[in-house]
Amino acid sequence: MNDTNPMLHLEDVYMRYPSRDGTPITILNDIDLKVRQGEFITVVGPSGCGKSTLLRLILGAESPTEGAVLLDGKKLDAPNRNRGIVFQKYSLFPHLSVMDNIVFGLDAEAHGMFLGWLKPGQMRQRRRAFRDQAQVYLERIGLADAADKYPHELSGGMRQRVAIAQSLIMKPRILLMDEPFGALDHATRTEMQLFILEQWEQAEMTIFFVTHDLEEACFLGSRVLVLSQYYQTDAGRGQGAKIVGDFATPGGHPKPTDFLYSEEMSQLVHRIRSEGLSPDNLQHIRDFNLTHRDAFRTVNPEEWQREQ
Amino acid sequence: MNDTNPMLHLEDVYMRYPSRDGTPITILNDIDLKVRQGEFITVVGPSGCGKSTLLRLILGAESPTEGAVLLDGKKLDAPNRNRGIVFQKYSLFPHLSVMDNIVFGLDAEAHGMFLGWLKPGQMRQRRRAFRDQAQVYLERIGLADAADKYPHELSGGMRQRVAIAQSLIMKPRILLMDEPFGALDHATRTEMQLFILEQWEQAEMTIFFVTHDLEEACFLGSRVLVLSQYYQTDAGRGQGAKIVGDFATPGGHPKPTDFLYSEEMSQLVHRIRSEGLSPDNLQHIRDFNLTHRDAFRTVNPEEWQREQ
Amino acid sequence: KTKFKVAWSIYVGWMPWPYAEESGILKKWADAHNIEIELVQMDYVASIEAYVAGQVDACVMTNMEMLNMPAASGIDSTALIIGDYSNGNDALLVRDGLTAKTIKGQEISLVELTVSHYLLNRFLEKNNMKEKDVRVINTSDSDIGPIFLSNDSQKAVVTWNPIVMQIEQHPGITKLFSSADVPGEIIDLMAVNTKTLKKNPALGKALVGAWYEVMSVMSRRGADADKALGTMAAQAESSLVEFKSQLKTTAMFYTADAAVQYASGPEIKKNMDYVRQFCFRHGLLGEGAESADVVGIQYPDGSVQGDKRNVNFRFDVSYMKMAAEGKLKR
Amino acid sequence: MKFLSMHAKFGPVTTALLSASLFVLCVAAYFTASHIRHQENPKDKIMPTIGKMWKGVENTAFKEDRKGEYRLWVDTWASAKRLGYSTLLLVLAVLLGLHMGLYPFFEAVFYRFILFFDKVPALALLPILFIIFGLGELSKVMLILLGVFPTIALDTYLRAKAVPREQIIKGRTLGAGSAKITYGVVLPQIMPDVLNTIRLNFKAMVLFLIAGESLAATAGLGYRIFVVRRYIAMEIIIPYVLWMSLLAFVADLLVRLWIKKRYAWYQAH
Amino acid sequence: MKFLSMHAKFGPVTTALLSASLFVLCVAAYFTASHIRHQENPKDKIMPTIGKMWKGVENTAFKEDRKGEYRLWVDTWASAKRLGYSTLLLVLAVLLGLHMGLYPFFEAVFYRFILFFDKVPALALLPILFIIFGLGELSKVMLILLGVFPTIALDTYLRAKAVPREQIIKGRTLGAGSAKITYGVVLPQIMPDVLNTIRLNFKAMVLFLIAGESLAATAGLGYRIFVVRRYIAMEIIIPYVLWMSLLAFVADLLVRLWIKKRYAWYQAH
Ligand SMILES: Nc1ncnc2c1ncn2[C@@H]1O[C@H](COP(=O)(O)OP(=O)(O)OP(=O)(O)O)[C@@H](O)[C@H]1O
Ligand SMILES: Nc1ncnc2c1ncn2[C@@H]1O[C@H](COP(=O)(O)OP(=O)(O)OP(=O)(O)O)[C@@H](O)[C@H]1O
Ligand SMILES: [Mg+2]
Ligand SMILES: [Mg+2]
Repeated sequence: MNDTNPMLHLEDVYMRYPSRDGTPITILNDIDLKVRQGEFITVVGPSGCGKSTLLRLILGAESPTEGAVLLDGKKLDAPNRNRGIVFQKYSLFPHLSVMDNIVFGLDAEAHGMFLGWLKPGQMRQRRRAFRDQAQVYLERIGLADAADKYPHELSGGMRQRVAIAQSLIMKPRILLMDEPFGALDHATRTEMQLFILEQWEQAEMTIFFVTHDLEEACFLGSRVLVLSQYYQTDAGRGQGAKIVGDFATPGGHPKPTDFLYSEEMSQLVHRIRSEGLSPDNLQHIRDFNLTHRDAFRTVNPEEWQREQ
Repeated sequence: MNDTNPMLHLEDVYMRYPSRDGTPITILNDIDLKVRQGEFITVVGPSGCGKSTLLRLILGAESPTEGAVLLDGKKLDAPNRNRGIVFQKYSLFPHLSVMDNIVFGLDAEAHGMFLGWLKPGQMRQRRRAFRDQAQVYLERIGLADAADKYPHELSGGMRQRVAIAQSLIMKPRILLMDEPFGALDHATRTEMQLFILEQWEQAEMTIFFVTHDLEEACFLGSRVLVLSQYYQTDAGRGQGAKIVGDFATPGGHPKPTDFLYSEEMSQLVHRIRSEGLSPDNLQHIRDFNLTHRDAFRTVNPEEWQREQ
Repeated sequence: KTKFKVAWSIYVGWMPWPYAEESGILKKWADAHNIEIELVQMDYVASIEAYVAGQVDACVMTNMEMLNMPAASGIDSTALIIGDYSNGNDALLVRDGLTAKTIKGQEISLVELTVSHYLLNRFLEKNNMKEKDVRVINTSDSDIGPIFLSNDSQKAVVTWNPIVMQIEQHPGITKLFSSADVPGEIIDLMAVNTKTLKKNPALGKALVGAWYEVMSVMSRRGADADKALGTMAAQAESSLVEFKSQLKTTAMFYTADAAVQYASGPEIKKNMDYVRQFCFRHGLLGEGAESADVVGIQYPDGSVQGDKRNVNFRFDVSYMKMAAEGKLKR
Repeated sequence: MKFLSMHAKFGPVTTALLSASLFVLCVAAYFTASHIRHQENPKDKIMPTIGKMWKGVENTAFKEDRKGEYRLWVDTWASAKRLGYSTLLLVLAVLLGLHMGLYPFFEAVFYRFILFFDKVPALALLPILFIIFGLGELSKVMLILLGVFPTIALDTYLRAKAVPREQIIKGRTLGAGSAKITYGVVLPQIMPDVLNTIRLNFKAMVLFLIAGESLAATAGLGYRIFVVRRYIAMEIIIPYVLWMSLLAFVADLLVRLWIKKRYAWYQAH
Repeated sequence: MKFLSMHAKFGPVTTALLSASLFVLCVAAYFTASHIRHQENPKDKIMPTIGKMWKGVENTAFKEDRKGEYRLWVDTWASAKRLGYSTLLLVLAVLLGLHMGLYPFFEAVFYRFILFFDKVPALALLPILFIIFGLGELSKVMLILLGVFPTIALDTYLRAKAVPREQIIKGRTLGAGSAKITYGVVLPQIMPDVLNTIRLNFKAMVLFLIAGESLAATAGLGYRIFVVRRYIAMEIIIPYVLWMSLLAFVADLLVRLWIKKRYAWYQAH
């Protein structure tokens, strides 16, 4: 599965926002990334470094200020059914019940808006099948009782889980998840982790998973991407986040749960923490841990004077 | 400091919401709680158990369906300056810049809406003092550069930090924080923990702190409250969350950072996890760990037939 | 063309039209001439606008509006029926006993550029004043009555019936001048598009026939007439008493003869001259008009007042003559 | 001063009493003024007494007129039909606004035009309207539409634009086509707001109805008011106006109840 | 079909062209119709040619009339003043709506009253208005207000109610008094929406202005239209109507720009 050709390419991607005084601020600085079908990529990085922005770029919801995001060699088009998303602020459809939120995608795909009027019988039957399917998901996320509730009647963690089920049920080719477990307790979180891994294996999705929990990142991911604005170049302190780490997690994938408590794990976590995520310890661009076989990078002369 | 009289009392508090079919669902079931001035209470519990609801009750934003919430022996009045809040969905003022969001409270307290028109000179001077004060907070939360940004220009974790600073700067008597660190990376989180502990000591606040990170709960709190809907009574499986654990954390308070890596800590975490938070392991109401000296409880006969 | 639309608006002199419709008289005459006539009830100004826009084929209006609205807009129109002239229906009313001498400098409310305005001009002329000697305040016709009544600060108003009647009833209000003082100058007509009329004489015959049949009903004494008047009153949303009192200040030409005679006499030319001079002075014949002569007015004797190459206003008595002579088939 | 604060709570009775107060005040002011005017002039028509108004109501509502019709009901029915058709046609305004908000092409073509068109006081161009719409029922319905169509379309446009982009993106990623996004995501979310705007525009619709009915009609609430106005028959006008207001108020109430019942998620979210 | 999709993007030129299309179409339709009518009747006044209209504009805008005044400007100034005062007074409507939305007492006292009052077609009760406000400028300003005051107040009310409760609670916990919550938290948050509503109501204000100016006036755009209607001077009415629309459109544009500039947070959040 991991020997297919890379399907997603980011090359020399910059993202800048205008600031109050007019000069643009660089958020993402020269991002290079190649991703193969079926990878489970976890993304970690300091708060505000640009993880959500990176996901938005891959989703196609925003265009990079510079550089290109290519899917299967073609420029990315607008968000579509191939790329699912769980937003950091979850954003369910407020006017739909939990069940309808989850069924939404199946419904949308199976028949356009109006087929229901033409063939109501067929439609009803399909609907029932969809609801049965959704019910399974609801049970897996522990919300079987809440099917009829509306989003505003749910707790933060419940909303997150609904948003996850809503996107998972569609089994998109690429699934982007932005801190999907941020509001979950440990037990629920563990269950959800297993659920996602299971679904990932079954559907051969490619997953981008942003998290602040490094154990989670190392356990879930086949590949860890560290994004950080804390680094230095030959020209001085870096401006805008770069990929400062890009490596495969050791020990195959998916991992047994006891990997979580292994020595390997805690070393890995420690290393990521000190190398990429600390504002006090600025790694030099030359020392980035880009050991993943697909990792590549372009660098400006002033960033790295190779001669030295 | 911990020998003052309890200031906050919750007695026989029930919270119910109407469900689709009309019968009310119990969310909080017979909550009893006594809290002294200056405690740092961390609240943990499964997703959807009612932690946010409990905070809303103490805030006075909602009234219990049954029972009483008393502050200094009097029924709680509407939300006011004495009780600060950091909402789970942070909710900053969208029309104010980061700086203005943080200065908001100071401004509001120092002069009403209109004093500025009467004594502009005095007002300007005060404003400057407030901004200087806010700047210190901004630096502590690592957002000194973002002072002029608007909330929509911030990342999730940045918003959280601004919301924390916004409420901390007011040094309210009781501060309620609902998963304030949910979207922060480890390094930022550690800094924020120390910052809050520091502020708590200085201002002698009473803090309620909801978190899903049990290490954090044990490290930060002088007292841990476990709220859970997973328990059983003599009458069967419980309906609605109860306080299933209420105990003081060992080893004084605040704790040295290496407590985080101590054996004691991991045992404690393990115990909380298995006793209170697992849907598979239903603790009996009689076995709840209510060892805190202020813990008390009232029980219905059918919940616990003492004679047996 | 066999279907025609005729617009009418509520005014005492035009109430015979809805009566003709409701009583079936109009349909009878239309059938007799193998045409259909639809009456459309409208607001007065709107009805003339609709007529000018070509949405209706005929419309009731005064001689003044016929001159400055359709005729001045190049719509060649024929005054098919001369129904009546205002003989007190339009009046200048004052409070606090204002007189012709003390009215100088006062505010006078009226609907500008209407027959009220014209009447005021005639009043001022007769008392050797100019329009500049008073202050004209425009007020829409729909609210002029209540506004005058509810504001004692207003001392003078010019308006028409039934508003005049309503205002007069109030204590302290006197009538200073009325159309009875300038009889025959404000004439109520049925205007028909000349082209349409030429192509469809049946329309003219049916309208005239129906009109004079109603006239004969009205002018008979007794229960029949009262019933007809009662219907008209109801259609005008007034009581029979009110309606009759309005009729008193309306000089109806109950017979075709009388109308023909008036239209053919010398009087009408003089009266029309007053009207067109007024229209010209107030720019109603178009801002570019160089004199009152821009629009030609043709009289039954063939003579033309004004521009002979631009005759757009015709007094045509031929249809009324037919009625007078009983030549119209029923 | 508690009752003046934001936290004040009033029972249903107090609320009803407070709500009634301004109505009572207005009615009292009216009858006082009316009384004074009647003392000066017993025949005063501008502010009729309650007795006279009741007479007016009796005559129009409970007595057959010449044609054997109960006028008030005939008028009400005629006007209601016109308003009903206009309201139905407002669906088009909502759809246009929705599409302008979501589809750049519609926005480019229609937005500025509607924005300008909205500002044209079309009533002043009556003769041209007559040419386009004629004099029949159509013209009245069109006049009402002319008055409120652009407002509703523009408001819907703003609402559609304000739906968080995340919702649309989310819909896309779940496989929703444009139709589903438009009618399954955006429309239902803005529907309560749109209904609110429509009910706030009932007043404008009534005004345009009156205007239209006074131009060319033989029945209708506006027509009747127009006709009896020249007799200063305030004893009929006032009850008619109140009746119209009441009907519009009830329609408004029904819409509000419907929103509450149908869009439970709307209030709280 | 890409250009019909939600993702279509048009450059400024295409947008301008598309926006212009409907305007061009309308203008073309007008002049075609006008041309046809002029062939039938060279003196047609209902749909004047561009030449005649220009004459009309010249006469009113650039030539002194009998009184030595440049009519268009005198009229515009008179109307602008009336509209200006009304707009200023709308501040009160915003404040009332704001208070109704936040303070239960105001809600109890005013909400239902305003809701009903909003539905009263006040134009039909002009006589009573004139008793209350007299015949001067005041009555015209009040008429405009009567027309839009309740709409603005009710809309502001709905907007104030829709501000998330968390915002208010948050404000309270930060020590904000009622005044600060009202004017420092809620008002600035709803201000862009309120401004949008006000600009969508310019049209209604213009309509009430025209209605008011047909009563007891001697200058004003509405007055002029009313008067020249008496001789079907469409060559004046049409430019006047377009001029009014243009002014309202520009006012609308200014408000939109102001919102964009002043409330940058509003677009994106
Ligand atoms: N519209 C905008 N205008 C200006 N700056 C913006 C805008 N949107 C995002 N940013 C900036 O981009 C940076 C990255 O934001 P992003 O949300 O991608 O961070 P993140 O890595 O997801 O952080 P977190 O872990 O806190 O969610 C932040 O510093 C933020 O201030
Ligand atoms: N308005 C409401 N109507 C019905 N049920 C509600 C409503 N608000 C909350 N609930 C229910 O109350 C329960 C507790 O919600 P609460 O937000 O307090 O949970 P929580 O402990 O904070 O969870 P989390 O950790 O996920 O934030 C949930 O099951 C939720 O469905
Ligand atoms: Mg993020
Ligand atoms: Mg919660």
